[in-house]
Amino acid sequence: MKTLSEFYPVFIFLIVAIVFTLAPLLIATLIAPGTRGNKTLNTYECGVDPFGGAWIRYSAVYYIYALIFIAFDVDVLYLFPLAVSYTRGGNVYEFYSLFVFIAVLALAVIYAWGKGVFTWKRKILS
Amino acid sequence: MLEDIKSEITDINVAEASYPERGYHLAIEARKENLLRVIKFFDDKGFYLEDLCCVDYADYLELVYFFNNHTELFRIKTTIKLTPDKPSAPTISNIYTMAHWYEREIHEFFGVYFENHPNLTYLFLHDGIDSYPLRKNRVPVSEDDKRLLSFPIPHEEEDTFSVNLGPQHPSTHGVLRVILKLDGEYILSADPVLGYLHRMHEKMAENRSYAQFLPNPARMDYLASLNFNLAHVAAVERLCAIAVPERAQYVRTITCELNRIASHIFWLGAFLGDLGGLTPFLYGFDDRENILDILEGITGSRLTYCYFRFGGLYNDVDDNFMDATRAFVKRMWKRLPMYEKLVTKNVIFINRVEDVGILERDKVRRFGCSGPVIRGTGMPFDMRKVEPYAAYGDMDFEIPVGENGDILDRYMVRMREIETSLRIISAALEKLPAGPFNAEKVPKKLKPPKGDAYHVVESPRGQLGVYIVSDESDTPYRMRWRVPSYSNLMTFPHLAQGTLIADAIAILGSLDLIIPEIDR
Amino acid sequence: MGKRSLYLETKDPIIKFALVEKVLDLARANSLWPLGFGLACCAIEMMSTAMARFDIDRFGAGLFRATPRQADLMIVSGTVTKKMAPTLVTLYEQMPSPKWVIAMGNCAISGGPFVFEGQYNVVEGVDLLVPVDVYIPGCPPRPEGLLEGLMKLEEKITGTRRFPVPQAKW
Amino acid sequence: MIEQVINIVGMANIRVIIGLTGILTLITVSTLLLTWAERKVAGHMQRRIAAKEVGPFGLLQPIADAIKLIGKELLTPADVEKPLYFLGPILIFVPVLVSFVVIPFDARLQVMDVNVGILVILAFSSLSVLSILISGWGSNNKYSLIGAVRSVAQNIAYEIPLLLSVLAVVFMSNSLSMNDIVEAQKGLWYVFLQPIAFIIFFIACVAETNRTPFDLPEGESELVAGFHTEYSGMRFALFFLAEYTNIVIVSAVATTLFLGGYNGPILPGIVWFFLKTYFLVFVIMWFRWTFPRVRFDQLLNFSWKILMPLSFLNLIATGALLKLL
Repeated sequence: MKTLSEFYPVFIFLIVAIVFTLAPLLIATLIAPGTRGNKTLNTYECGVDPFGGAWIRYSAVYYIYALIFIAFDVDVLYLFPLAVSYTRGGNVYEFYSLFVFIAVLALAVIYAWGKGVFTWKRKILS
Repeated sequence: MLEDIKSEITDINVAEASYPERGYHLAIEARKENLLRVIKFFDDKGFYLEDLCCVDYADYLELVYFFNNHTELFRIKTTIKLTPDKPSAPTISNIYTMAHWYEREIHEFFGVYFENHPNLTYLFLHDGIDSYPLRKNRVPVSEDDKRLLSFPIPHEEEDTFSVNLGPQHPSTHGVLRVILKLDGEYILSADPVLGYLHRMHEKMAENRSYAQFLPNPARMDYLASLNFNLAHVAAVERLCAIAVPERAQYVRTITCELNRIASHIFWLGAFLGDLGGLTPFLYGFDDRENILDILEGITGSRLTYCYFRFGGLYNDVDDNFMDATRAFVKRMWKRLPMYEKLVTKNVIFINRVEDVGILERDKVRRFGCSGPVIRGTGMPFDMRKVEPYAAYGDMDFEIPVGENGDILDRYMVRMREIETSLRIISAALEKLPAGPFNAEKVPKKLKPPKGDAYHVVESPRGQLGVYIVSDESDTPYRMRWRVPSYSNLMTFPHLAQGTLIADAIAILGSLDLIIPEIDR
Repeated sequence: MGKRSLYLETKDPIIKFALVEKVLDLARANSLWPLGFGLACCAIEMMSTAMARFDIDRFGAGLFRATPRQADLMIVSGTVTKKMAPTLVTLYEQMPSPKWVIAMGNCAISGGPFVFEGQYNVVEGVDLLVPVDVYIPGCPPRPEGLLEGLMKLEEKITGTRRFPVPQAKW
Repeated sequence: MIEQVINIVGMANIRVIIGLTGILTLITVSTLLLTWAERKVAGHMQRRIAAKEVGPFGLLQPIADAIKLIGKELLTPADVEKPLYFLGPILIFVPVLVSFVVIPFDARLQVMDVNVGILVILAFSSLSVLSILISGWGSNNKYSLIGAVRSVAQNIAYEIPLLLSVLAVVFMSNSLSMNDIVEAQKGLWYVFLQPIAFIIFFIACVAETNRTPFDLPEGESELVAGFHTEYSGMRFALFFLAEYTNIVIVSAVATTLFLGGYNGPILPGIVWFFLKTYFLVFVIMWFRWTFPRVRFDQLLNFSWKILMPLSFLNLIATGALLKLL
């Protein structure tokens, strides 16, 4: 059984990746000339001063998709052990369990579909 | 039509005008008091507001309203006189909603105050301007007017923000700025800010002679510069009653149609660039360069042509122009199926443009838009058929028309128009008569008689009108350009309201706007 | 808008070797990414330069970046009006430091055909707003003119000209 | 001399160090090659020759771009969230490099044969969207905020079809380790047994790497430059680097799972592997110059309404057929 220490190449790669990105940034700060105008550090918005910042309660219309996603992502992971131990031509019981599992998942999508989550209507005010 | 107007409104004097000289059928002298009643009358009769401009005669200001009918041609000029010191007039934006754009423009340039106008802020100019530019004598902007004109900063809300689809943006095709009020991905309101490319064409016209003003129309709309050149030249010919020989009329038709194809191909590339596909832009430019070479042969320039003269052309058409045009027409017929396969059959393109940005047919009269935007809704309204000019009278061609006015229909109308133009060119090439290409005795210093004239030409974007007022000197007293992109842009806030950003960008692209044409 | 009102304080890189600067300049000259900033008729000629027939991408300048943050060449193609001037100066200042400006067309060089007494809305020349490196005359200049302007800019950056200059034979 | 080094450092560490240097050179070379290839493919698809003047056939063009980008100034806008703004470009590169650990380039040429190889890849591929969100929100720019939030929704939508199509392969090979999957494809590649799963996997991969027709997070024509609007110079180059390396990773995983990794008749294994990978990379580039961009709700509904039911049916069909064998 591979203990956690067996995964040390992954950690080495992690550290090397961070170093691999920091190095060019360091070089760039050293050899790049600099200019400062009075509008240089303003946020860019097509050349005019923006009206207010961008950190607002951004109403992401698709948060419902995230809810369905969480339910799905967890369930799909349970299928992995079944996939690994799936015997060919063996007892049919495994196929029934797979079928039931997927049917339940499909129910979630059909329910969301019926609820009209997937249709984006045009918001007409006035 | 004339009788029921006379019977309907009693206390204004109505004068019949002869269409060939003046360009309009009826001239009505209304007064400030009964203006709204006259406008209401035209609205019930199904007229649309073609243009609204102001002319500054020394001792009074005159507001000129042009009304016209989509179904049958009947242009009416209604004028009211205002006192020059504190000019004010009733607004007609509650009857014709899009009139408020014209009124804002007149307020900026002439200082005419419009009672209970929704929003009189700056549209073209900016607060650095201290006098009303188009007034004949210098009239400084008064203090309370400055406050009225200053630009309101949208206040900050909790969950919506206003984004500048600003002057420098990949898909505004130039320097159009639209302030979008966004709620997440949805657009709550969009209001354009113009004037980033206002180059004072109308002010220049007032201190340049008719011949000196010839290169300017080409800079107004650089993709259809021959059509603009033709509008200017034809308006002056109508004013001075110059007869243009047959051959010049035919050559004008051929070159304007070539220019129309080049403009539509450019639009196709730019529009698909907005939707994300970049390759059609380069394929389109392949054909466009072909046209530019042909036109460069006779006009001498690639983009801003100045080829027409009063009464004819700059130089005659030689025969390798004729062969090159025939070769181009033959090659273009083979290229169109390729566009069909590359673009129209693309399922992502169809999903992006079908049932998006629908302009209802009854709303079109409200906006007075023209060109492919109006033909997309199913109304066959094309100046080449409604008011034939140049040699379009004896050309038979049918006008492509869409059904429900969404972006796909506007796209289809423009592609069919390329085919119609190809047919017109090949027909005109066959019937090109020999003979002189210039009218004989056109005086060098052109001094048109006193009076005004209105001439309309069909530019690739729509109905382009020139209204010239002359006072017998060799410079026009006032020249007003009614440009199609300006009235097409007025439909954008209505169409973009409530859609996603991607749809709004596609709608903006489908209107085919040229910014210097709007800003003049 | 008399004297240029642009406040621009430039500082040299921390490490400055002759060789490193030469290599950097050579690389910068061969990959000038223009800012997608078309104003008027010259913008159409700039676009046809980027298209198949004249193909500015052969010289590495084909990637038109939409944000000034990633662009290092601003081609001012068209008339700069007084309403557009503050925006142009903002865009120029928001570009990171080794940056160049090409004034394309008569309007950008000196206001072009729109300069007449009593004109109230055109800035007569972009060099009143931002320091300009190459001027390309013409109204609009032909795409070959823009390519020649690019060559001139590369000559200014690296000091050597890439292609032989066509000798005038008369 | 080599023996002392081996017993000082230990055989396993040598393998990691060699693997590391090999992969770093692979990444830099492939990114330079891909930027050149993208320009050339774009050029020839648009009837023009691209990048010809800089070096023979324009081969020095990517090097010129890289050096120029290093020489650019790093602008940090004033009212930006400093830690997030700096972390964005660094974080985007980490998952990309680390998922090279488990990819089998040849029979024994693999940095580490993890027995849950596929899970490592899937885990890290969902990490890269976090850095896009961080850089989008951090740079306090309305366009980058919209771009970042879009990339989150897009990644969520296309994660499930990705998992389900990988599951179909794992059903066939009964093992999560990449090496065993490639060995199991010795006879017949899985692309012939699982065509639908391959198509779904490929579409989901194009969506994961934000390439056309799903390049909504940095849709040039709508959001100016999407989430990397405020990044200049080398930071933007890192986003560039991460995007191209992501494409290579995605096509490498696709070749391992469906096109039988390094199996191939005459040529040595590693040549086959790179041939297949770079063919898939060419296809992804080909998409870019032929498709317009999809609208945002069509993007989400395409995954939830079409790809997901399709992958369900495919999974059931695989389960049933395996039972009958």
